[in-house]
Amino acid sequence: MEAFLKFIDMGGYAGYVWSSYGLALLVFGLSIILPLKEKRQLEKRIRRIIQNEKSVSK
Amino acid sequence: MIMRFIYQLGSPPYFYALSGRLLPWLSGLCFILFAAGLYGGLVLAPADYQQGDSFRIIYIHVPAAWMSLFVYMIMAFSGAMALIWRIKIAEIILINSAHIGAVFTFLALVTGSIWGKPMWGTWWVWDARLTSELLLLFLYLGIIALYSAIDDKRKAARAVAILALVGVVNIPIIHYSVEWWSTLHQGPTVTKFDKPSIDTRMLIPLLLMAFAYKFLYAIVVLLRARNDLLWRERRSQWVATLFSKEGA
Amino acid sequence: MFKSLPAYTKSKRLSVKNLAVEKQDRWLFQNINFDLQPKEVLHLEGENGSGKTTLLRVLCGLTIADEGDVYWNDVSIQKQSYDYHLQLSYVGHSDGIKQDLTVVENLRVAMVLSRSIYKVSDKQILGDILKNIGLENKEDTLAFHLSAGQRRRLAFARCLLNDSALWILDEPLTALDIKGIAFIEQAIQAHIERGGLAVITSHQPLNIKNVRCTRLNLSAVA
Amino acid sequence: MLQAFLIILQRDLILAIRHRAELMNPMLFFVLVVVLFPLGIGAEATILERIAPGIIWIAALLSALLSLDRIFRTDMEDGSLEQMLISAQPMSLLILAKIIAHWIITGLPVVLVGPLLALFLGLSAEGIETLFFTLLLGTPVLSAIGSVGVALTVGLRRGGVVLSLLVLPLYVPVLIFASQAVDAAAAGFPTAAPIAMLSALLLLSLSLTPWAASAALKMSVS
Repeated sequence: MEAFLKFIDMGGYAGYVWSSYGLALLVFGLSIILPLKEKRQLEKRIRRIIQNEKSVSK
Repeated sequence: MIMRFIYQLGSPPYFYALSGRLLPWLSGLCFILFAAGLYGGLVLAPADYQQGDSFRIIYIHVPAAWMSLFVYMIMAFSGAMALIWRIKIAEIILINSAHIGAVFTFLALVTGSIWGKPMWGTWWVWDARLTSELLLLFLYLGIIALYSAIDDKRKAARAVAILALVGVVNIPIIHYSVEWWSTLHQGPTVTKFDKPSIDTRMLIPLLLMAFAYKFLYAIVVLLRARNDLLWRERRSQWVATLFSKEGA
Repeated sequence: MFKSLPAYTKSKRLSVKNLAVEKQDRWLFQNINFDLQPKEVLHLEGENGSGKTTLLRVLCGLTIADEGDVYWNDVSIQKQSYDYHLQLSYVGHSDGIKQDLTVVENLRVAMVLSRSIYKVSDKQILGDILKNIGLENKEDTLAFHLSAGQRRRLAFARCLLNDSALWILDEPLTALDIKGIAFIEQAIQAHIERGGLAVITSHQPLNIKNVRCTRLNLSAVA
Repeated sequence: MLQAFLIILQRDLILAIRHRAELMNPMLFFVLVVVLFPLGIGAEATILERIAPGIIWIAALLSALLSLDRIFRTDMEDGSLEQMLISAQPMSLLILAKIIAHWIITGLPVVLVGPLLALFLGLSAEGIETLFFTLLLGTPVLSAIGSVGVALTVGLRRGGVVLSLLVLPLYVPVLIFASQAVDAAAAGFPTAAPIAMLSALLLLSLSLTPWAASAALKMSVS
């Protein structure tokens, strides 16, 4: 437990170190999640387009 | 042989299929590298004898700074390919690298500034590295702004390719001029990384993180490129068959 | 003036294979094929927005087609842009006339740009050309003070500066009076008789005699 | 080829002279920006002398940026640019002529007025002499790099902000080398190194930017 607290404390630099790592996690997470979300929406829209074209050609 | 591979890669359905198969592997490797790099950097590496534990920001900051340049080089290279051979995939890689490149640059800037606070006592010093990084961020933002300002996306891609090539000629000049300017004004600044010999226990996690960043970049670009490709080619046959195969 | 000129020495074929242009994610036109020989006119038709101007710009090499290519004597125009542009005169939608230059200054710029066969300093030739396009005594008038029809004729004068075998004309007859129309029709007629090629869009029918005129309707292709 | 270069140069200069009122604007802007600094910072002679090179160079950057649009904008609107692109002359040469014309119109006045303003800001004689040389070497670079930016944004409806975002970071080396040279001269240090760098930038930009701008224009016009 003590070792863990010492680890979290980062020799007194906790704020600096963890805010850097936190920021990295945030921007990397967003960089991955946003395209994935976009993909789901794109798939929906493309399905609709394909369906529309099918109904037109019929 | 290589040319044939590039041309094959240039075909959208092939690229889409290949990237789809690659992504899980890349993600796995990226995850392992990050886990190893973080464990090594945060736990195994000893504290720096001057900077204490604050030096651990290095594992976020330095790979991000490396990537900010690396991504720009890739953009310039694919820009050249897009202009010379008109390969669609090169265009797509070029454009979809811009955002993640800007993210790396931004991260390098902010963490540099956070690191600067305990080291220099202020959040911002007009240090040569930080200033160059700031200008690089503006180059990225310029590319993103230009791309979103042009409605016709194929035209926009060509514009961005030209701009990336102009930028890549300028980066060394900008870098050199800023370096020169800062030595003139501040004398030798506190250089953070020019230690005579960095402890291997510190170095190995840094290299691991650098590779992890590269994989992360590849993953993000592929994800974005696949979306872009799907939308651009939404009326094509292969997209239609792709969606009918899924049967949904 | 038209009668006395010799036949073109460098007339060649203009051919187009499988041309397609995409605009805003849909095909503006697809599968355009034609083969234009010397002494032929291609008359492009189609509704507004059917892509006539775009096709002309592709033929000039200003816009690059998404599929297919344009060939000048079986060589892609991308690969010989210098030789091709030497053989090309284009009068576009916007006429490329500088409002704040005089008539003669405009002509001189055009002559140098097209590597005219005439000398820029040759006053006699300039006078002849101006007389032909009905702008005699207007040498030193700013283009700004010309009427729309006069400016159109000045733009058309670019075709007469050089021995260009291929004329690409976008609505050459708009804003012209009867005399102006007759003049341009005569000029095209003489051009064709000398062995030239022309691609023209026009809403009005062109009155050109004894010329093989192919029609291509873009609305029908779309 | 030389003829083409000269006629475009001449053409752009004539056009500028026929718009005398506009001709003065970038220079007035330059003077105005320089005047704003003492008003904003205070008229303390030591501070002003210290920052004079920076002020004058930043004002020069901004006034160049303000006037960049005119390199290609009007030519784009009236179709002259199309005619240049399909002309039988190398486009990069024509662009070089336009860059130099732009410099004569907007850069040269700044080169001449800048040292005068430096005098009012209390810069020493050595500093003023060097300032003149840096302006002479540096302002053409601004026109050259700017031409690429304009070529990329000329087709856009609201290209102004994008243009400044593209161009200003690329101006940084000029700003640094030029103002440092003046600083060094004012402090009695040698200036050979930054002046040499500025000359290198001048040569590099004049030889490379016409190609880039030509490629960009082909994209913008298509």
